[in-house]
Amino acid sequence: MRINHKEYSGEVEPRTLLVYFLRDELNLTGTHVGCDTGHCGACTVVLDGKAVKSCMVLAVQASGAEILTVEGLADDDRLHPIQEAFRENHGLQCGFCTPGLLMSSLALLRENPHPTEADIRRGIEGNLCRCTGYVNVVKSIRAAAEAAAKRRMEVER
Amino acid sequence: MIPKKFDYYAPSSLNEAIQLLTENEEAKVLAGGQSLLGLMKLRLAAPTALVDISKLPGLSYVREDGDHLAIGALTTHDTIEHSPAIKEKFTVLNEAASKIGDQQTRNLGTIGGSVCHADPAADLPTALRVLEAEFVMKAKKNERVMPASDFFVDFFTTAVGHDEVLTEIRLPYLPPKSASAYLKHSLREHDFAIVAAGTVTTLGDGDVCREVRIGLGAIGPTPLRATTAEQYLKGKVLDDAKIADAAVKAVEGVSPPSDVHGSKQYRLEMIKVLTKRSLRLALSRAGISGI
Amino acid sequence: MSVVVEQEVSVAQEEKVSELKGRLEDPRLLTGKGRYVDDLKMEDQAYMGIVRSPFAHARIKRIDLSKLQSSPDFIAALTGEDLLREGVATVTELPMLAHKFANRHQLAVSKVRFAGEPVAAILVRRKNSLEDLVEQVEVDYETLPVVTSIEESKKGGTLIYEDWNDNIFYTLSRKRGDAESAIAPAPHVIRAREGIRRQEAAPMEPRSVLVTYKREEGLYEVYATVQSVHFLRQYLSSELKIPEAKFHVKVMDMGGGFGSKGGNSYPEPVLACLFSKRTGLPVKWTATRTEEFLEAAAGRDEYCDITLACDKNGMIVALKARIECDVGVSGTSAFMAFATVGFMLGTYEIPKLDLKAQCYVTNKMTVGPIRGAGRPEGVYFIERAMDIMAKKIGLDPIEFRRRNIADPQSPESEGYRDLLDTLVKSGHYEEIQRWRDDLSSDIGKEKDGRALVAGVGISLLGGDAGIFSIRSMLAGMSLRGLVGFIRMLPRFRSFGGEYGRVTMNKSGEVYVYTGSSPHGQGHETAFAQLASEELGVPIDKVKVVWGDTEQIPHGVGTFGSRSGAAGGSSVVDASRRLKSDLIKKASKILGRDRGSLDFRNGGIVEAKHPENVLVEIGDILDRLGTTEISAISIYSQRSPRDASAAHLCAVTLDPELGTIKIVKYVVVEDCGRIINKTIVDGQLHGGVVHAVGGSLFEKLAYDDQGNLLTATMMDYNIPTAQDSPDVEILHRGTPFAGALNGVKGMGETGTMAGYAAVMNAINDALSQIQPGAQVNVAPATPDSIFAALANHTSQST
Amino acid sequence: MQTTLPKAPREVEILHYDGSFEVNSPKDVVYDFIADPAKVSTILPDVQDVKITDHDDFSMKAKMGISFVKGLMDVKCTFTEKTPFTFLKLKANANGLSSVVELEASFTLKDGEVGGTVVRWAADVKIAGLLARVGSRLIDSATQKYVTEMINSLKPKLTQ
Repeated sequence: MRINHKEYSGEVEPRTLLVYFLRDELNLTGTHVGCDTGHCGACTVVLDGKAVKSCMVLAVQASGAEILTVEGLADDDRLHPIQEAFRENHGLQCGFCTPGLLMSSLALLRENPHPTEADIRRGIEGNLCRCTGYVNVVKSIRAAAEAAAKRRMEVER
Repeated sequence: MIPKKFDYYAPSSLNEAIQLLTENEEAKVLAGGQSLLGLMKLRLAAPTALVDISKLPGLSYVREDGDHLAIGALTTHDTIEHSPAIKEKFTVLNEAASKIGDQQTRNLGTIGGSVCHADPAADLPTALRVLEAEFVMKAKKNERVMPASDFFVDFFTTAVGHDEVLTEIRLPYLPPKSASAYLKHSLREHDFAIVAAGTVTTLGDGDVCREVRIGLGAIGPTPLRATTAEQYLKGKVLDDAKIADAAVKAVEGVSPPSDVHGSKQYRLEMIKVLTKRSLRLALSRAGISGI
Repeated sequence: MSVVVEQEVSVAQEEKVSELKGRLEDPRLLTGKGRYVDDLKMEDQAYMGIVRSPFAHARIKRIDLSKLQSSPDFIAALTGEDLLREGVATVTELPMLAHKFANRHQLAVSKVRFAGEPVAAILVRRKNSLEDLVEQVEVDYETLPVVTSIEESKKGGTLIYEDWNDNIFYTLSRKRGDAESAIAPAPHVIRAREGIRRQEAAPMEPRSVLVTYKREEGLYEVYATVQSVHFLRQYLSSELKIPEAKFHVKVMDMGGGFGSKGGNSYPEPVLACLFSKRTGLPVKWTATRTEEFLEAAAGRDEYCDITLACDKNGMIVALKARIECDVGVSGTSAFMAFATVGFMLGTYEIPKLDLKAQCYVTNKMTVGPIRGAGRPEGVYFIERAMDIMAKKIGLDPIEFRRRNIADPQSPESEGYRDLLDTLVKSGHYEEIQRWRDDLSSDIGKEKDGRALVAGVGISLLGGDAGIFSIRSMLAGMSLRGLVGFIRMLPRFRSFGGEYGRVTMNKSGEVYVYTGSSPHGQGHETAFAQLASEELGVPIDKVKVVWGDTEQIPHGVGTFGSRSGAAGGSSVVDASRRLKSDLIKKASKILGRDRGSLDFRNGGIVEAKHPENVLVEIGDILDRLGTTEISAISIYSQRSPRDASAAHLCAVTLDPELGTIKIVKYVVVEDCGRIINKTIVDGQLHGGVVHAVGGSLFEKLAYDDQGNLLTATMMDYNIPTAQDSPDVEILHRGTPFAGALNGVKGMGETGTMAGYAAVMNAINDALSQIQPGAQVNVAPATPDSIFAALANHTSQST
Repeated sequence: MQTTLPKAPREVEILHYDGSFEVNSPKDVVYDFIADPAKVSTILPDVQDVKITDHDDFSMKAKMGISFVKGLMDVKCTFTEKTPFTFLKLKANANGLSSVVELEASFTLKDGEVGGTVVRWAADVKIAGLLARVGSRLIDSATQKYVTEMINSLKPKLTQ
């Protein structure tokens, strides 16, 4: 499978979950495990363009897939605009749910570049956060959307 | 949490998949995995083998097909939610799909997986029951088509044989002046339903209710039809009073479970409320306002 | 109006934050480079699994490990008997109060007392086979009668601890005058039973521990998810009977705690130490979410029969309260009712008082501090009573509170009144009231059930009633309490002050070592700000170090809303000591008098012309023949205070479904000096939404056998983005004299005042449909709201 | 205001089921069937290797659950009461699925019409561990279904 634009391959027991393959085999520990039952979204990654919970996918199922994890968002030292927005708007506190939220936000904004607040809240409902009350998370995603719109306009000019 | 050991097969064709299932009684089909893997991680389910059909080509589609709309078994909830054809002609299914879990779940979960899992609180089965959908099941030699009324047998139990694969779900087109709606009552938006109701109404001349179907979810082993209420409404011109009567009839003979999110008594009351509201919503969509 | 209020926040701090473009800790957390305990991996690390009791109360007849021996992945196992053999002590309990001490071990010995209690631990080679082998352990039990409620516990027919004569953990009482005879003739009397059900802190990161025993040094290197590495060091030392110096406890990034990783001594770190010593392997354990629900200290589960009496002018004449708490099996710090009482009595003038709080042990996991730690309950009890009374006598709830604020002349009271006035001035209150009345005018008019009903609730969070004094701690201490207290004292030293050490090296870089232990609160930024302001060095030259018992020899930790005030003040204090020490030494070197010198911009400067650097820090240290200079502060507050606040909550109720939506939420608060407004706001947002969850959804539900029925995040429902309101915040920012840096505790205050505001709003909505209809126990789930509306006739005033 | 709320609210799930049916065999035949471990053990679905310790104690392995949501459990059964031809009480303790299921079943036999027997049965089920923790949504219906299945497989075996 391709992870963050690099080819990876490995032999695993069929029952190995994608999230443990990422964390234990590839040491990509930015993807977290928060609940085990597919309810918290801390393990969210982008698989073939869609946000999915990597604790609800077998590693073998993802063979041949294109996966993006939080480690693949920034290019070198430059934060991804969504990461930048979360930073500037204090969209994170303990940071544990943040990677999952970033990946959901990424997928959300690709599908829907101009989300309403309701769209945003629905789009991240599968990502639980106990620190922020979501207030600044929503603010961050809105800011990221606005920044992206601005960039598009500049390009057009 | 990690599932118990199992053998994993990723067949390259439907026939190969069916062959594998035929050879192994304990094997289970893996589609989107959003329901099955959850139970396997809890170790409440421990199939000795998984036959992963999620990558089989040609099983994910929504297409017009004569008198019905055909949906491939591997079509995801997200695709169903965003299909214009479904949104326009089968609103109840569109709404049911949009209320399943969260975005991540809708991205992977499939209609085939959901109905074969047959969780009594699942959203799609109730919608498919009122749409009187038909289920196409392929075995080694034959293929059979079964109506929703027979397809859902019990909790987590459907008519699909261990050597069969559900390939397609067919939605017969509704007559003109039909409308539908799905309402789900849950603690939080993405929780399992405490009670769910789906309705389809078809009006005739003078807005007489020609046909009405009321489906109830999360209150029994399988999605139920409130037939008494349906019979009562048929042939009448509907108003608030009649809808209220029907809502009361909807609870006749049903015995919902009690759990931490709602007592049996509470569920019975909610059945009435959701029946009433889903009927109203469907009718307003059919152009009957002011009810 | 709100703009005017906002201006009172010091603008300088605003700039600091904006120039920071976020917090210093953010970049690594945003890029997946955070270092949480479960992210760590040692060579050959083995995995620990816990065998847990399915029964809430049972004798252990036999533990059969034989099936494991055949597995190549099996390494070792431990049972309660092994702990006794190794001389491991009972679970540490904080000697805080006159409570009985539980004779309980980290692995059940002879009997289990709650469902999920560890009965054995196993060590295996591969993660994937962990659960397979845990399932192979066979335990025979003989079940015992189960105590799952306060009522059953009270009866005492079944004892949780055979060496106790009843199931009472402790009793606390406060009396002032003769309340009864004041209540009897009072024109206005309300009675209610209010409560908050058992709830979970539920930080997103499950607990985790990684222990490596270094035989040659006899040293345990312990990485653990804890809010205080120093507490864990004491727990391990006292339970394993090994000197503290033999434990090097560390935590780096942590995914929230909210108390559940703070107050309790859990089995797993102790067991991992035993395994690592026995096998020489690094031992890793990470909880599943279900293990969190079964074992992580829960909170709340307090209920109060409350009687409030007022005279004809709406002045309180007396309060009678009977508080009952279900503390489960009682653990390291299950004394929350204590704080409940303090915060129930801190805000209003109560001439006559008769209060009793009683805590009962049951066959459930222990309670412990979770966000607010007993204070939300206290605020909830009194604020619900205030609201019910205001309605009864037809007074505006704000006016009624205003009249009854305690000790009218004190600055605190002026502060409370100012909060209420600010809320009114802001215009929000009036606006919401208008909205509410518009909506409620539709009630009845609209066709059945289609109209939503509006409800408005407020709450006032004042201070505690100074109950946290040694005298009141030891008040009414039973002989048994005294014995246990004395037994525990040597095992757990008192909190003491918070540790801060500030070090500057030759290139003018500053290292701040703090005993506080951030896990989302942003100390790395806030403490760097404090040091940078005090020492006049750019913030990017300051590095904050925490969570390491070898770099930070003493410390308390982060809980109880204490870090900003205690931890922050110790950083300020140490910075100032460092500065004056530098100036003193420089004045000798330069032969100038101290007053004319200052330290700024990385060097000694003319006090009058700071731009003119006389000598660089590097040169000073060279001339002093050293490479760095340090100062230490152990800062303790005589009377720390939490922020005061007024909350306003507006909800809509769907009367047919019994569902609630929060449509507006406003906080007016005064947390003293604001170090970093962005961080303060973030803390309040989270705190409020924590209370929203606790008021609408969250409950740890048990059946009659003591099975926890909500053991996954499917059934234990914390708020999602869809359920959470936007939260508007108005700050007052009056510097607090009780802390060197002018700061009051605030991390938990959003939760403390939140329950009352939300529940008052819900009950306001209910009362418009059916006078007398109430939901008195949080969470107000749809079925309980429905029941309240259905049963309203059976309720009377 | 006085409220009618429970003092410490909590969910209570007592799993009790009962019923009665009539068969055409006489009481002694019915009694002998139920009292015989070898025979009565056959009414559980999916039973494997039954071991009979003595005429009051027996054990077996049984697949318990619904559809694919099931697992193998070790079941130990003991007759705690036997009053020939009129009454029997059976205790069963099942271990598996990280859970413990305790079942207490009683059978009261009365003469029916024309030589048959009226069998009044009652079953109380206690569930601890994983099934109780995560199954609360389904446990009542599932247990009821399981008990009904056993009774239904008993009836024909008592009919001549």
